[in-house]
Amino acid sequence: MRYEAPETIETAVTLLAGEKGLAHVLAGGTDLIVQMRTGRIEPDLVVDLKRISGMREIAEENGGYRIGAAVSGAEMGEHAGLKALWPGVVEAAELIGSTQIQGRATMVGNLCNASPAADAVPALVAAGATVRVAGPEGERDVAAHEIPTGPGETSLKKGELVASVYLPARPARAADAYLRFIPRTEMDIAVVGAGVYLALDEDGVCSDARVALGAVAPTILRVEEAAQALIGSKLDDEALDRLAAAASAAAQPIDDKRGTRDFRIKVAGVLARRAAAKALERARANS
Amino acid sequence: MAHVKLWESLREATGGQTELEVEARTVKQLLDRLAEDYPDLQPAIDKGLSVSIDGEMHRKAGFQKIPEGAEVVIFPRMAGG
Amino acid sequence: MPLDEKPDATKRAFDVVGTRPLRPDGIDKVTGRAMFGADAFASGMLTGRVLRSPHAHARIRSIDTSKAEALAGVKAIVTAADFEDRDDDLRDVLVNCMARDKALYDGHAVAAVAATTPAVAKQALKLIEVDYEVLPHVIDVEDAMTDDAPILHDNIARDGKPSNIASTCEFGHGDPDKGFAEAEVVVERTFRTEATHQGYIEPHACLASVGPDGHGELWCCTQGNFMVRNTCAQLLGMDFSKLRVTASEIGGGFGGKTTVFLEPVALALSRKANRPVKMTMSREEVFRASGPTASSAIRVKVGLARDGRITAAEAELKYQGGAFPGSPVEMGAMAAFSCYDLENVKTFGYDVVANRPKQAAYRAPGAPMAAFAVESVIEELAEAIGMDPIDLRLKNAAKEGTKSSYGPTYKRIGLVETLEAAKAHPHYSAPLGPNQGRGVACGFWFNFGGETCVSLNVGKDGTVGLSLGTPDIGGSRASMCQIAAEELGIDYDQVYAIVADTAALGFNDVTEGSRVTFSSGLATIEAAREAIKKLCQRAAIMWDIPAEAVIWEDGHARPSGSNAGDFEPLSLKEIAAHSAETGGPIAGHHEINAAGAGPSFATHIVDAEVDPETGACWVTRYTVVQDAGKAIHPSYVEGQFQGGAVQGIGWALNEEYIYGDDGTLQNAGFLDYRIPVASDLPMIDTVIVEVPNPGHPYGVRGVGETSIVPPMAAIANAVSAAAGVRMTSLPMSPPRLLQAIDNSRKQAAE
Amino acid sequence: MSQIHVSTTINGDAVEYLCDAEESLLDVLRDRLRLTGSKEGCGTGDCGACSVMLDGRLVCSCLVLGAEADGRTVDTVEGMAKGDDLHPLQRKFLEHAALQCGICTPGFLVAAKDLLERNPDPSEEEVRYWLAGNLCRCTGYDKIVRAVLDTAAETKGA
Repeated sequence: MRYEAPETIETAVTLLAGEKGLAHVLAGGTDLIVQMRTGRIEPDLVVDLKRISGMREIAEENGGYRIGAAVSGAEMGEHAGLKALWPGVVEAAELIGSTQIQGRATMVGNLCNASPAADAVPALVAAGATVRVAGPEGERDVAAHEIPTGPGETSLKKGELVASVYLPARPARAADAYLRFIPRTEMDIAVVGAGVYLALDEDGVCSDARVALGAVAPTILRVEEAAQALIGSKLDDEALDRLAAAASAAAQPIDDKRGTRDFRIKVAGVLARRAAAKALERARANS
Repeated sequence: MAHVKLWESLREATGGQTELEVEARTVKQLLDRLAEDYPDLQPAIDKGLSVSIDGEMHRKAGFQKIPEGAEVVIFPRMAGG
Repeated sequence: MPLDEKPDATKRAFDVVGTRPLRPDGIDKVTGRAMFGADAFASGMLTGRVLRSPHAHARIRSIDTSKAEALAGVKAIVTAADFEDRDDDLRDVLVNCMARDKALYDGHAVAAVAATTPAVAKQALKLIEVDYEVLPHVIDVEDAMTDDAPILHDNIARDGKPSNIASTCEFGHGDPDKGFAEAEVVVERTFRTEATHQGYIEPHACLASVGPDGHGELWCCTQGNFMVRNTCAQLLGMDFSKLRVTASEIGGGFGGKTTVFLEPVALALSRKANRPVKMTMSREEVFRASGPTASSAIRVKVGLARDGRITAAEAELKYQGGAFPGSPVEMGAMAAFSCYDLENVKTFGYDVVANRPKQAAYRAPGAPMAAFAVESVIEELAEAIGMDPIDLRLKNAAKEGTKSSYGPTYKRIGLVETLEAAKAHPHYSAPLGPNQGRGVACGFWFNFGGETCVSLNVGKDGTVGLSLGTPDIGGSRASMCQIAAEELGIDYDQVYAIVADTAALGFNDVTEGSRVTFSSGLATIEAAREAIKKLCQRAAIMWDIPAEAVIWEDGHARPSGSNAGDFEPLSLKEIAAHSAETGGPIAGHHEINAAGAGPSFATHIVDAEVDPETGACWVTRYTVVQDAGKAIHPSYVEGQFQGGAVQGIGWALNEEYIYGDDGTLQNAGFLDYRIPVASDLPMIDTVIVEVPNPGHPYGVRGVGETSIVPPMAAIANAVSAAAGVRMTSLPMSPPRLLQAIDNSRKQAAE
Repeated sequence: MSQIHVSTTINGDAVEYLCDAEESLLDVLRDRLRLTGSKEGCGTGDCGACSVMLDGRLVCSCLVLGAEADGRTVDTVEGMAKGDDLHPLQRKFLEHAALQCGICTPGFLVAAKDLLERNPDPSEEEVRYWLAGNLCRCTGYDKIVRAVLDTAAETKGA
């Protein structure tokens, strides 16, 4: 295996595009190195992004934030502006692993690892995040949810890498939240995750909403019916019940070592509801 | 004379008896005598046993003295964590 | 005090025993200097790696190592063919270390390689070709007991037919049928527990070196270096005296390091390569191929008179202990009702084999599952007759003179004292919040003695070195230093203890069964007393008076009798300084097969909170009350209480071996084998009860194992109270708990 | 396959080494530099026994490539005591009997030191969550948490 730590995106792309064998991008490494050590993957080339300028930066852009691919969860948690704007995304990123993992793990890595249980992704999807993909053909911006296409599969083409995530400006009276269920308090992979974004009009009626669920399908689910259950409502119990029912109905989980199908279906509704309540509280505080 | 209690699994080997009076001054004498009287006990004895003499636990207790009138309880070899 | 007189532990005042000094190995352990199993290096060292079966059950038709042997850097490969087969009681150990004709579980070792680098070793494993014939497998204990179950061993038979039931056992006394006829309330339930792992943080590791002269050196993390020596020497056909085994610092064991896995393989590789070989298990290997504990199915039936007296109790226990006979069902069956004074009691156990790694001891092996079942039923009976659960236990508690359910009549024991202390504890009467419940449970462990040997060497500067043969797994060197200082009458910091290698000391049984503070403590006391005799003799020589005229008091030799007052007392240091002139070095030594270990009983109180919408469950308050007999170093006694309780919390709530349909382990890592993390837990409150063990001069009982016996039952009782539904299967993981809550609500609605 | 040359700073000392591309920083520390205070309990970032500081950030050294340390600073448990002077946490761990077997201790110490440097007065809950990535199987965490809280209290009082 070769290890390269280029200083420009162009070099990184050239290296990735030129590798005949298996090439992987190294950002935080908390998934990649585990997979290497357990023998699940045997890359011929690893390209470390952390020495490329901008990769470790959080920059304000048009009222939102652009987050470099190598920014760790801990760095996001320490960024007051980002935390105030998209607390749900930050809390999702901060849920990934321990303090030690937080020092390394990145949101882009979480996205590109394409685990159905990724914590950051439902939050990114709920927040309406886009990512900037760099590749041999140049750069393109795509919606975050278009990156993972199945467990461990992404839409990235050979030579492409995700250089940054963009979290847009947030309207007034809007907020996001992310909750996940794990058996312990820390250190587990989500058994179910729920990200909710909602916006209120001046009368406190929900004018916009996005709901995304993790670990209940091969990819992160965007549940339009759940969002519709909120829109037009004042997020009363009845609306939240409809949201929970829609979330549970949309879930298509499997039985595995982390949870049963029935459990995930039920808890998807419970978490969607609780996340919506949390987002609502924040949205009201943002008015 | 020792009052001997065998664990219940050995019942079949002794024809239903699990409480016996045995004349023995050491554990080895006791086990030898039991094996003599009940040859079917031999495999269990060979496997290794733990012995309690008046409530004191012994492992590998072959030549341990048995006081007169002692309560001797025999059970399988034990292991701990 | 005359040397031969054993002091009455209840009256003795201690100077050092019972205090909390810093441990002798402490500085090394907080600075990173301490040498654990994987921390040793040797000149020319090779890396050893094991090839493991990917199948739960498969016949090994052939193993072709030729391609691997041809790889540059590969120095030796061993398979079962490199170990002579045997027919004694070590055969299972041998076959577990290296599969012979069949792979019996996912992860079973089938070959091993020693190579110049880890990368070469890894590559070599891929080049070894094993031709497997995959066989049907069985994982669950009750499935394995059925008539049409796949059979693991042709030589295990029951009623003339091949069987996976390796043996049965029965304990008890009285007539349960008669007792149940007298009962006014009877509860009968079946409980299930999943296999769990000790979860020590240090993976197995060793460094073996066998020279062309046949002499071997082995460094390894083990609970018993003498056991490792005897076992490996026999498996490799070496003389005991030609294999020196040094116990490294050990990073946790809990029973899991009381046998061998890598050690014989490393020695065989080293012998073949004629170079040192270091082997370490990955965490995945630890889960797949070391020794987790049994899974179980246990039916318990207890009958009660209205006044709370237990009239009869019986239990049927089925334990699978992995691919070889030897599950801890016998100890489970013996321990099940050990807390109670019963007229009619019977337990029946089945030792079952299944396609899983061969179980190893795990802290009070066999007892926690049995206590989970029995103490759950006791709690339910208390509810049924409206009696306080501690009062019910007090009414039936075993005490001195009780004929135990496993046979012996108890000497002085402290169960009642722990129950009374629990009842009086503020925790027991504290208010509970919404969705919270409280549970209590009792537990017991036999505690062992066993073969033990200690040397105590007095240095010329007056400091004392203590050589112990029982690897220190939780601070025992500190306790032994305290005991030696206590006996000698010197300061704690004048004593330093080490764990000696097998060439330096006589045989010692493994550190297990909560035996070390008791047995090594006994031997240390006696070794110190022997040294004191010699110190007195040397003082007599220095004073030129008869040795009988010297007594030892407060760390000094003093003239007594007619010579009293004639000479200034001599300190240990002063006598030691002149040892060369009075007859040479001064040492004390003692070897025993210790008996007289006293059982330790405990009562635990737990509060749990349940989220009824998700099945999430937290322990919110925990109190351990346990009889230590005498706490030598109270901090490490508390540590044992707390550690056992938290392992029990893991076992109760989230830890389990999860197998796929193909019989392979699905969660061989700390990510999905979910041991408790710091944020899962409250502080673990402890109460040390001291009811002296009459079999020890200080009253010491073992404490390490009892602490894991009550937790699962206590937690199940708390969770059941909080959730409003009786939980009978472990772990009570959120999916299981949520399903139980939903089912009970559905039933209530119907 | 040629090895990678790395120049780095470990516990304040300039260090150079050669490593393979696949090798973790933990492998390098232990097997090449013989700094065996950092332990491998899992190799997958789940136990924290290999915790070190990398450019002032707490990480699992098993999930860092040795090659990544080039030009960076690494701090391990071996660098915590200053000569004979134990770090207050090391002292408190001993006083509170916060270790039994001691295999997890280096990782806990490195992690707890980072916590107290960022948050000198943490609550019990903050200590527990910060240390959730450090597994201990012996102590039930009670005495570890107390040792950390007591270190904070003592430092504050000093």
